[in-house]
Amino acid sequence: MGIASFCVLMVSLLLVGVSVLFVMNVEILLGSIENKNEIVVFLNYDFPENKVNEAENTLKSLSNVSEVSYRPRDEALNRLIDQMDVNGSVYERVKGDNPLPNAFNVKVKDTSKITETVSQLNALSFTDDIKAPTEFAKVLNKLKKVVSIVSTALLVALITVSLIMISNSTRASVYSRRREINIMKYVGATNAFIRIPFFFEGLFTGLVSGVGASAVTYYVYTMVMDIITNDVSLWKTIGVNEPLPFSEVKYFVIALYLCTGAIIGAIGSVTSTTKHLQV
Amino acid sequence: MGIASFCVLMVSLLLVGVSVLFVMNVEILLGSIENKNEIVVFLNYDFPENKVNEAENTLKSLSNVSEVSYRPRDEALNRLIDQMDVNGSVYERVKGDNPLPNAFNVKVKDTSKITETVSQLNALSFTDDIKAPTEFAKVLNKLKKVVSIVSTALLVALITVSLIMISNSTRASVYSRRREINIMKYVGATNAFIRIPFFFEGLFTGLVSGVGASAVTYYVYTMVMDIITNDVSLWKTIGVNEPLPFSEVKYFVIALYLCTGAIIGAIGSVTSTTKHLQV
Amino acid sequence: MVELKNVSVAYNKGHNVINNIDMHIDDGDFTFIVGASGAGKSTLIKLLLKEIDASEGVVMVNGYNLRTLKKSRIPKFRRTIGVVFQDFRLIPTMTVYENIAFVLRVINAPRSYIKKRVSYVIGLVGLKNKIKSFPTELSGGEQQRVALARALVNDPKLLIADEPTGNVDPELSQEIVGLLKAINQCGTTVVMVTHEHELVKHFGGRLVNINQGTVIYDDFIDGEAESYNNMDDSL
Amino acid sequence: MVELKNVSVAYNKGHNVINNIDMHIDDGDFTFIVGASGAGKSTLIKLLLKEIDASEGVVMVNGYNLRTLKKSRIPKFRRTIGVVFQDFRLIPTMTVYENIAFVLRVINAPRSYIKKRVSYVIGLVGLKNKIKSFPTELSGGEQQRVALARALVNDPKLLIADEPTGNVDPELSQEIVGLLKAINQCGTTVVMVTHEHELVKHFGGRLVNINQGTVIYDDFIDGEAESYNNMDDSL
Ligand SMILES: Nc1ncnc2c1ncn2[C@@H]1O[C@H](COP(=O)(O)OP(=O)(O)OP(=O)(O)O)[C@@H](O)[C@H]1O
Ligand SMILES: Nc1ncnc2c1ncn2[C@@H]1O[C@H](COP(=O)(O)OP(=O)(O)OP(=O)(O)O)[C@@H](O)[C@H]1O
Ligand SMILES: [Mg+2]
Ligand SMILES: [Mg+2]
Repeated sequence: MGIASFCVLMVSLLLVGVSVLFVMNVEILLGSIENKNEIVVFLNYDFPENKVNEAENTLKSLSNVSEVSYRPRDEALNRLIDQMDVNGSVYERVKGDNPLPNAFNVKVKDTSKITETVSQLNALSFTDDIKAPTEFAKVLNKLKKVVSIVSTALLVALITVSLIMISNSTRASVYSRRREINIMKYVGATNAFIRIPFFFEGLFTGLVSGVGASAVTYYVYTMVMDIITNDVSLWKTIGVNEPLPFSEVKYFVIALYLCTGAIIGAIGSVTSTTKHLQV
Repeated sequence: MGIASFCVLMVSLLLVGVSVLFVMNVEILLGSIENKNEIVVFLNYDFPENKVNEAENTLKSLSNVSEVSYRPRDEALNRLIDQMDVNGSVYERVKGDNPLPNAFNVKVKDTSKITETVSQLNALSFTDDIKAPTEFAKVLNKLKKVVSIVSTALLVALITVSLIMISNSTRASVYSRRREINIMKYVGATNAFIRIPFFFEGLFTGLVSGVGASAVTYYVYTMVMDIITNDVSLWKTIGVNEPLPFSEVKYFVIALYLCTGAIIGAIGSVTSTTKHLQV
Repeated sequence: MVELKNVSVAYNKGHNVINNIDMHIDDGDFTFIVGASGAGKSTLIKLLLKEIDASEGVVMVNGYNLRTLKKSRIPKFRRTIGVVFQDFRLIPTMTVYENIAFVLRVINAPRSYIKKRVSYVIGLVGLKNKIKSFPTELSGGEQQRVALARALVNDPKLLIADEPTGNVDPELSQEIVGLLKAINQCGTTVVMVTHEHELVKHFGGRLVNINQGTVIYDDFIDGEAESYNNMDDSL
Repeated sequence: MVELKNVSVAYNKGHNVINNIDMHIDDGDFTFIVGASGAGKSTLIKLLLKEIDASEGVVMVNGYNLRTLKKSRIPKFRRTIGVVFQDFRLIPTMTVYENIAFVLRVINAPRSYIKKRVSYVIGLVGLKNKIKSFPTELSGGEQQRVALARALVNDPKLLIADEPTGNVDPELSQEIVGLLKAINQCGTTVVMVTHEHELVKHFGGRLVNINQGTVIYDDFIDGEAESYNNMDDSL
């Protein structure tokens, strides 16, 4: 199949692999963003402390609720001040007269159903007010949809393009051997007999491309991850999980490359002989 | 050069073009995030209203300050309540006793120098307290650096890979014509004479690939943009500028594709004849 | 056995290169085919190998009806024939040895047999010292002899040679036809296209003269014994 | 004019295919080269065309010293020579017309002249009706004649033909050599490699016999007038 097919195959594998890794990381990112997606249920000012457990169970029994945690008013104020990110005299004054009520932080299972959950929560007797990230949830869902559409489209497009390029590049290499193939047919070789070397050649090229792609992916991915994660505080600040390290995906990536490479290589080179076997 | 070279060239162009467009959009995104990067300078409670203009001019005279706007305490409170995103009774109570001082919103030219600017601001007589997104600025600068490194690396890698693939695929097609080239040499053709058709073929393949890549980019880009921007509120909510519409980049993209395609095509196919001209 | 019945071939519609030919070659015959350049001799051979199909008529070779022969059976059919092509058709990426051995490999002959047999036929055509050369490293006559060796190697029932002496000197030509005659004596049917009338005169055999796609002479002539006058009639 | 001085050629080190040959061909000569298969005739021709370089010795062709000839001057040099290659070397992607016209295109001949001239030489070799065919659509003899027409078309000073009659019948062979003789009469130097001793006998000229890379006979013989005995000595 030659160096051309090898290059094309490797680049194709890399494109597919890199897209898959990219999408995997984006999903992790979205997942960790989704995880921050909390509803705050403010309790009536007169709700007695000793009924908190009861209320918590009520909340947990709702179908779309995954986690519930109690947040006393003092803690809430501290958090607010923290968020405001200054320690000046301005907020000292607020602190003295805490206007915040006790609250529950509620996480939902499915952000796309957040509006239903909010109305359920509103209907509860102890709810005074609710702060729900409905707008944020909408955006997130939109984003997830976009990512899934774009990544599917990307993968389909890349695989299609790879197949076309490989079948073309193999066809070119087989074309230059068509005289040879014809001669073989004239001396009585069967199609299968002629194809065997092409099959193994394709398989081999595919495997070698897979190894090459694995190596390139390893170096590039590790390098990019190094740049991105060398300051862990960055991820803490953005507040999302760190991206996947290569060690966690290596078997998956290598298997993906080798299998895809071998299959595409073998099929590509065998099918491209077909046209020239008609003598 | 044949269909194989055409495909390879087009895919290469697409990879380069898509990366360029992607980076351009990421930079717009980062730009609009950067633009939200405001320092809030809280004024002393006893700072007289009639000296506001004077203070504003002092702020504007600082080297790294690009924009200054005055924000009276009532407006600040409204904004805070807005951000908290509930209209319940909880904040009504806060409103009654506004704890916030008057303030200036200050935008900086270069976020990487934000700490210097903050200490300058702190030194001013009218400053009571400062809320500066120093952590955010660090993250943003980190991100910008990552984007520029990754995108440069990506472009260099893609262009290298393209050149290798094209020279390989052309070499394969020229190789299958080496007998023909040899014969031409034996009947007295000069290298230049033999190369002319390859040159034009390469040029033509390059231009056609460029047109193909432009068309594909147009459809794909428009489609992706449609999906992403069909709900404008999404961008408002995230609070960043909308991505570039295709109409704004079309001349750039088409010119990029045609020039790159033509140059790579012509050079690729001419240089790949060299080896076979040695008879 | 070769049997042509009312066979015509047209590469381009309307112009028959082979024109309604009837021909019968018995097993064990030795047949010379002569004719002007472009008469249709090579076309006839392409027909016998099912490289092309007849536009009309029936072609039977070694018991196979080539019109009804299934694609999947073509390789098996071709293995019953050995051909020296006019343009040699050697595989440029294989050495002399491999070019010849290939014919035995396709029938899964045992390795040791291949080695012995290939060495033997290479010896027959006098190329023992070129066994590892590639076709491009051979002279015209040497390539032609490799093609001959390849045609002989699997002991075919029918041996077809399209100008097997076109690139060799007269002595070697005589040797080659002598070789074909000997093979013929052992039972192989031989069809040989040639322009060298001297060879036909010398060896004798059945002579078919083709002109513009039709047979204009077809008879047995004796080697050297035949008078010049008779011969000149036939050529 | 061709001048070889102590020329040797070795494809593989240690084995000379051309062995210390001295040869001088004057402008206007007609030279037959004969010799066994693998003797080195085609190698000699490759040498004259600078397709290969001599391992030793000096090769002068049409006033060019091939050892010192600059790469960039090779095309100009080759245009002074017309060659009929033993394996034809037609360009498979070009029609007969284009194959021949190409030689004139490389020298930027005017379009109208090309048309006239190509038609003329195609007529000379009797292929007027194959002008639009591709090489693969031609018989062996037809391809050979296209190669001949291509060698003639730009009226070279030196015409080299490697077995130009190997694939054509005796009458056509005579015609072709007749044509070469006529061209030679008009001043072109002709070197022709052949295995057909009949042709040499018939036409006469200078005869060089090569054996294992050395010249073993080199003399002028008269056409038909020369006695058979003399001839047999030379071959
Ligand atoms: N593929 C083809 N397409 C069109 N015409 C063809 C094709 N092959 C051969 N011909 C024509 O058919 C005629 C017969 O060709 P063929 O090769 O059978 O001649 P031949 O008798 O073998 O001649 P030669 O002695 O020169 O080899 C020729 O005129 C040739 O041009
Ligand atoms: N490229 C090459 N590499 C190695 N050996 C070669 C090469 N070309 C030719 N030879 C050998 O050199 C010798 C002379 O070859 P050449 O082609 O000159 O013979 P020739 O006289 O033209 O024979 P013929 O009449 O068969 O064409 C042959 O034995 C051949 O095998
Ligand atoms: Mg023929
Ligand atoms: Mg030769």
